[in-house]
Amino acid sequence: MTVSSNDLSPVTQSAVARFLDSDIVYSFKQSKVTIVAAIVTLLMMCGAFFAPWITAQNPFDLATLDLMESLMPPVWMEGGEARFPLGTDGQGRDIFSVILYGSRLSLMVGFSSIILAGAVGISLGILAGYVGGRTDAIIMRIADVQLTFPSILIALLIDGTVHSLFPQLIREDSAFWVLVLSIGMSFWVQYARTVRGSTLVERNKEYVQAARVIGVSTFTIMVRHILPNVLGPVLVITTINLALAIILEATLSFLGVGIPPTQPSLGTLIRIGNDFLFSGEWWITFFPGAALATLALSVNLLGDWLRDALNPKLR
Amino acid sequence: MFKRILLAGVAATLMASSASSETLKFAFQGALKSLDPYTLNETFTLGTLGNVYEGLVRRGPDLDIQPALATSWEVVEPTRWRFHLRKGVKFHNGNDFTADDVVFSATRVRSDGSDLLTRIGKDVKVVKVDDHTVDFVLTGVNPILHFEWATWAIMDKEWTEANNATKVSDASSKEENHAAFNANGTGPFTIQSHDVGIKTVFQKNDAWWDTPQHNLDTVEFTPVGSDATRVAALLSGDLDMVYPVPVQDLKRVDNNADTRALTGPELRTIFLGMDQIRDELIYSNIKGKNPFKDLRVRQAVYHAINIEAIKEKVMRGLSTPSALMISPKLFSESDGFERLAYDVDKAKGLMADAGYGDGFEVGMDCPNDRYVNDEAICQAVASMLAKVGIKINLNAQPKSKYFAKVLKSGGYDTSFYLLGWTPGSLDSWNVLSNLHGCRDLEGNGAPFNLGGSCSKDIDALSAKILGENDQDVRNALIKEAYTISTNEVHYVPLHQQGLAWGVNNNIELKQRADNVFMFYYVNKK
Amino acid sequence: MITFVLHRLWQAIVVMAVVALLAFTMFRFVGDPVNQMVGIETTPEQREIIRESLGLNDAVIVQFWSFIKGAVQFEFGISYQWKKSVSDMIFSRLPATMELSLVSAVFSLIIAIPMGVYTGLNRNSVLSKFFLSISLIGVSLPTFLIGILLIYLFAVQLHMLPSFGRGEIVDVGGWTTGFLTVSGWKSLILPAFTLGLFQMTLIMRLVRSEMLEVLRTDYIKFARARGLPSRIVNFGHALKNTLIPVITITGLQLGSLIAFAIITETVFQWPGMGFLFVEAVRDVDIPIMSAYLLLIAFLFVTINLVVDILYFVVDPRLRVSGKE
Amino acid sequence: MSLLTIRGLRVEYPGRKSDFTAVRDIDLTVERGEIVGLVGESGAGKSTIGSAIMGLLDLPGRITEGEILLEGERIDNLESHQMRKIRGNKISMIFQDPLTSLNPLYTIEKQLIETIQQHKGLSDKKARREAIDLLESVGIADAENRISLYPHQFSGGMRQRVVIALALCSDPDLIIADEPTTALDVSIQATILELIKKLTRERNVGVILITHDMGVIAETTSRVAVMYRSRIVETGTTDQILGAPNHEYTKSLISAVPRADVKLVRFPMVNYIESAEEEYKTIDLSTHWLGKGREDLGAAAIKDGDKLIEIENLGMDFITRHSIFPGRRQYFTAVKNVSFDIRQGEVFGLVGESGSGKSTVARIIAGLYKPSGGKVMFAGQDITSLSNHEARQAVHRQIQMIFQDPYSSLNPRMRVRDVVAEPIRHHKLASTPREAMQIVDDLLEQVGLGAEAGSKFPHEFSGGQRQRISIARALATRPTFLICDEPTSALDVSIQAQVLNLLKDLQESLNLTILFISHDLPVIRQMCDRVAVMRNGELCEISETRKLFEQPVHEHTQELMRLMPNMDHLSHEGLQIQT
Repeated sequence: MTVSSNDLSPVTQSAVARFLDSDIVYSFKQSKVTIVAAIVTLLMMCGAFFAPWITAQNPFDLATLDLMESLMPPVWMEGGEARFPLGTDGQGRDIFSVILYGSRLSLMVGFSSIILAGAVGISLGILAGYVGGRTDAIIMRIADVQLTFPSILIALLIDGTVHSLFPQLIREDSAFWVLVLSIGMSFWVQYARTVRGSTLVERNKEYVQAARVIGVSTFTIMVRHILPNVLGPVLVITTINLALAIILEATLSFLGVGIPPTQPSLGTLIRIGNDFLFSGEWWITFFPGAALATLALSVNLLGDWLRDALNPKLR
Repeated sequence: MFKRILLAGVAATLMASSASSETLKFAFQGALKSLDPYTLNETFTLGTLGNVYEGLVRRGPDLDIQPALATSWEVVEPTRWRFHLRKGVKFHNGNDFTADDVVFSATRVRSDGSDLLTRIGKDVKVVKVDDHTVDFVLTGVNPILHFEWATWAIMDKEWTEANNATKVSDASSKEENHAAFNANGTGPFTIQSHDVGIKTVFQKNDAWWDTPQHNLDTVEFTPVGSDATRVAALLSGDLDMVYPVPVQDLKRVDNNADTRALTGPELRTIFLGMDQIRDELIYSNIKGKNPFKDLRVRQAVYHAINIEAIKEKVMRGLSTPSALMISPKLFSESDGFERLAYDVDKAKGLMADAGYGDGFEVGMDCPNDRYVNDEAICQAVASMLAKVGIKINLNAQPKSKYFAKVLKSGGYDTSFYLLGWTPGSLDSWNVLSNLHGCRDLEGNGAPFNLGGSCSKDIDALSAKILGENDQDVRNALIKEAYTISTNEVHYVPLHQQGLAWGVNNNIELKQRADNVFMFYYVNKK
Repeated sequence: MITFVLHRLWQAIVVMAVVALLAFTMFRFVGDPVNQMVGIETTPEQREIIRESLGLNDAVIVQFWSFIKGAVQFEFGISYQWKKSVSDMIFSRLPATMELSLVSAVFSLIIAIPMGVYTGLNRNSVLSKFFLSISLIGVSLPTFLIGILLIYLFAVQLHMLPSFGRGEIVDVGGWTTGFLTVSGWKSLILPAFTLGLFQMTLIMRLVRSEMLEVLRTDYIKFARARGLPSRIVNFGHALKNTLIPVITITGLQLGSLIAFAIITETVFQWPGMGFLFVEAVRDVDIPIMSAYLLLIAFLFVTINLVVDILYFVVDPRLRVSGKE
Repeated sequence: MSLLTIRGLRVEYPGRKSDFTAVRDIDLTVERGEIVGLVGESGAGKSTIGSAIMGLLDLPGRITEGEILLEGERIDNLESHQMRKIRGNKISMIFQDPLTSLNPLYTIEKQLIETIQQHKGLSDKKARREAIDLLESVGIADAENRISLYPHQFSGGMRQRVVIALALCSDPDLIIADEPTTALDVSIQATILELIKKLTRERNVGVILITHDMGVIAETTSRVAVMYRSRIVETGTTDQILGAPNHEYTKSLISAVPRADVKLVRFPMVNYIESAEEEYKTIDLSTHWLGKGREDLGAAAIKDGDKLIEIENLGMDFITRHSIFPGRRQYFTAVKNVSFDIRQGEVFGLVGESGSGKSTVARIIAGLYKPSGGKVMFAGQDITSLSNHEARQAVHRQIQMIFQDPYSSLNPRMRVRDVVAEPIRHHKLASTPREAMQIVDDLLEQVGLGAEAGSKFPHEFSGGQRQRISIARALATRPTFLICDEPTSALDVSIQAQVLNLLKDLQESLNLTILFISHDLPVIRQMCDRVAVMRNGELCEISETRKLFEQPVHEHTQELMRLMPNMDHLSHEGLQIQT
């Protein structure tokens, strides 16, 4: 038996007050780790978003770079300068600025690709789950095929394909969309499977039947009734996938199909910095690596908490 | 197929058991793609196979031409060269080396599918005089006939024919070729096992004709593509020798107690090229005209490059800024040439004079896994050009994609690019004819003049140089050609990159300027 | 059950066919292989001749037909790059990848399941929170970075483990194995750990959440109410019930394990199929790429099939049709 | 000495704002050989007592006051390993849902032997023998063979027997049965209860039977404790509690129990129980939209007593195995050749056990399923084969449905106002959004929730209130015909009484025709004018309600009547009986 006090004390509250009083907010406040993770995530996102206003240098503008200022150590080390608090890389880019700009790109790739994956996955998932039958079978077989192409393969292939089909494309312009497409295409299956599962549950609930009795069309039922009710798990996947997408972007950059080094993302930065790992210029790879790990870790922690908080069975 | 696996397996077992103390383990960034010496014209492949196969001549540690399978040669007539072959030489399988093998190899190297067609002219006749004498009858005078012959290996006629490998294992072949996976040369090492793409084991050839200068029994070669892994393997002692070492890691390799870095100037010249033939650049915001056709713009580009900064920061001192398109080691009169000075203001002025005071945008093609820090150089160039108003849209790609793009047949698909060039013959004529010769819009003409710069005078000089036997006259002609090219800024030469080898301290070896690693100079303590 | 397996088999064949088609179509576009096969001095005319003789200029349908014909006989032609039979090459690389994936899968399962059970049972203990936080690192650091850091620490600094390769390998009836030599095992440690870390995190968390769910079920309560000791309840009743989703995910992950091996193999220069594939992509070696992809698809559908059969072993509800 | 003595027990669940007290001041004794009923509505704290005795309170619940004694020994403060010796050994528990109480991955044999060996340390062979004996003693035939089956291979009733056998493994002194028959059909319920009674007698064990069902109490127990809001309000013998309750709560609870023997005019107001039963504003239906618009719906031509619904030879097959070859498909026949009529203005009951096909019939009429055979005529029009979108929409508007589960029948992400407004918007029944809102407010008033309920989400309401929302939604299209599919079976008895009252009132004031589906015969008796009985997809009998209850014809109907718990001696205090 589950004990809930709701039935006994129905108190009317404003929406905000109700939200602040909700179990989610409560469990959030209870977990110090989650609060720290949220603050860190927020700070990094703000930093990325407001990068042009925060940083002294626009590292993507080649005219501002001076090769003679390259390879400077962080400010606290001998030879460091206050202009470059975390030192400079091999091209004279301020590491601090370039991390912010890089996070911006990484986050944009991350968000865009999960939006793509979510849009495709959720639509197909609801369709498969609600319509069922042959539609379901076809969609799930497509998902199977998709799963046999793991994300890395997809990215390598899409990258190759795009560049051969459109050789005129300059890498700087296309790389972003190649990444979004590759990562997005490799994540949709998870959405589709989860949403399909939830849809199968929701489909049999009586509120859906009630809507059908009213005469509401299938499309409207899927959008108005089922969609809002399957979004809970989607939110959790989205958080985890955001972290995964950021890491995948980095990995792809490592394999050389990522964002080009003139406008580096965090992953590209790490790949470049990798060349300096043995040479003593540790800050070139360390700080971007730390930034990536911190970002991914914070987002993962948030996702973790959200998973537990949204799972009514675990309360 | 199963049988083949089994055989490979047995070989692997043998290999595992025979690892002895005098084993050299080394790694290169690329793989040994084929054991057929005519399949791929690429420095590493040819160089490494040079330990197994030999040519009529060979290059010494200082790249001097030495007798090898030919003990001596003479020009009996201006167009007839005679080579006296070494007697008593045996191939690894025990067959004797004779003039038949030379004639056979000369035919095979010029057959369809060979990647080394240029080693001997198509119309050159190869005539067996006796068992140990061969004549080469040319159609014209060629004082540098044998310059590239160190990389033209002599194969055993009998063995090749017996194994059905007369046809070169070439790019288009559709079945396995025995010669691609097995070798039968005359060199100081035999192939013990060849696990494609993974490991190749060489074994000392006790029957070698020359006195070994090495003390090795076996040599294990592993391709290690990742720079970090390669350096790590050297530092951890897993490998005795690796190359190339990324320039930024040289200090680390030197500071490590057990290893040292070997550096020296390489022969390859790295340079920037510009599309000077199209009326409108493919990748630019300037429409209707081609800024690179204007000498002032090309000069501005040259003046904008701070080559010393690139040397210091990107190349970590391991480069020789170059005023010419050829290494000073290969052209004795290079001293007379100087780079255009690094002068941003002058460059801006030239841009303004040319009518590009507000600058322009241009796309730049760059490989990112071909030359030492190629991508970083391109980035540095891009940021330097940005300061004189040329905005570069950098398109850095792996070499497969890069070369596919810029070498696209029927006109080259680039507006501005970075490339490196080593003349295979180690001679200027190669540079002039490949890079400087005129071509038309479709790409007919000098095959590697991607930018299409053209000077009839250079073409004329180039023809004269080929036929000139007098070294001083020849040098003067070459100098004249280079002067034209420099004045017209057909290219912006950057530097000769450095050799960077990492070696364990228990290894003694000699480093050749053409980046070829010869095992027979190696002594292991 | 046989009908079920046949049904799945049929689906597997369909999946394979689609993958073949996709692989083929995509590879037509990944780039021009010819430039990778010749030296720089090869003229454009010569390149065109090679292209022609490789059939790259044939009509797409002709190419696809010859591809399918070969694929059915497990014959993928010879590698553009290595001029060696692709099936031979793949087979010679297969043991390396298989051993690596197997060891890392076993490693991750051995560590992850007990940790998952522990964190599921002791939801609020300090150690659980520690495990959970630590495990997040597995999904918060890119594999390649972990690999490089491990090499730096254990090979370069400590000289404890080899930095790359498989060490000494022994041939056992055509299968090259590193399991029989000390250096083989030493070489396996770092790559297997790198590759397994992500899976470990995933499985541990999965076991944990499944445990939490199962522990709330009536039959667990009833088992406790019958006075069964916690050991039997937790490790018998509860764990066995968590295994079904764990099998599913592990099965699916095994596919991506082999694919993720691409990164690990690249970093550790591990002579496996993934490494071969990365090189093939770089060199536009179409026959190798196609064969690899088909093999991955084949492994994937096989694993899926095995997973489906495992369901039957674990879950009696599927084994015998219920009678209500 | 009593077998079990509970004194002053208080169980609290620490919450984030304040501690929640699940039960307080509980005093209870159980003797050997008796069945003590613990009755009350959901949330009253019945199960908490059971869990507290077993020492299996859900975390973070704990006993804060009082003590539990088993044969005079305190057991509430034992260490967990000591408690484990008592659990299963001296006290056993039977759970509500036999489908989830058994580990699906182990055979019955394994689960039995494991438990027997745990408590008795017998050899495998002996334990197996004992397990078989136990199964036989709980009435499982051919136990020798069936012991090796898995739980899913047993039916619900059989599984509950297995659960009981598992609970008996260790010869317990006390069995706590938590709603042991709630999930079961009437016929199975009767045999399970009989089994529990028999075992109590034969083995001389004490049983605490936790239930919300007065029928179960009446049939089984000798003493009863009535719980209300975490307290025991009254304890007494079963006869006394049912026949002459003392406490006000008990009285109202008893009065809300539907009777099979008499028909009430209305259920008496059971104000004691829930505050929701406020006197709602009644709307003059002759002038209001709800009543007024009904004439133009085309049903005007049908007068009271005319056939509104005619069902002819209805059949429904479900595919249980898909195949592209029609010959290889397998079917399950849910409804077979069913025909009946429903007359305008009547409440027509459809009764049967689970799986009898009654819900399928309802869903076919509502248009949720397409029948495999036969037709459904509504006002003379065949509605199963309507191709015209307009016509289908018109039918959808006239036939509405109320579902069984109040927790899943409302979209949790929609505000109540939108839930109720959806049909109005969909059928464009209001000319302006403002008018639609006005109608919604009126409907919510009409079902007794008040207009302000519209701004809340479904989860803020109790089960009974949610059923009212469902009713409001169903009425929003101004239907002529309402299908109620077990509308109260998930509700507590007092809430059920309120909802049934509401339905009756609405039916009368709106002159609705209702198809009322239930497995609960007393509810049918209270609600319906005529009743059809179904079994295995077929119709057994159609009859006037009173006649059906007094002179059932079909043997299945007779069987159902016989199995109905005998509640003749329930107090009639405060009832208005229809004559």
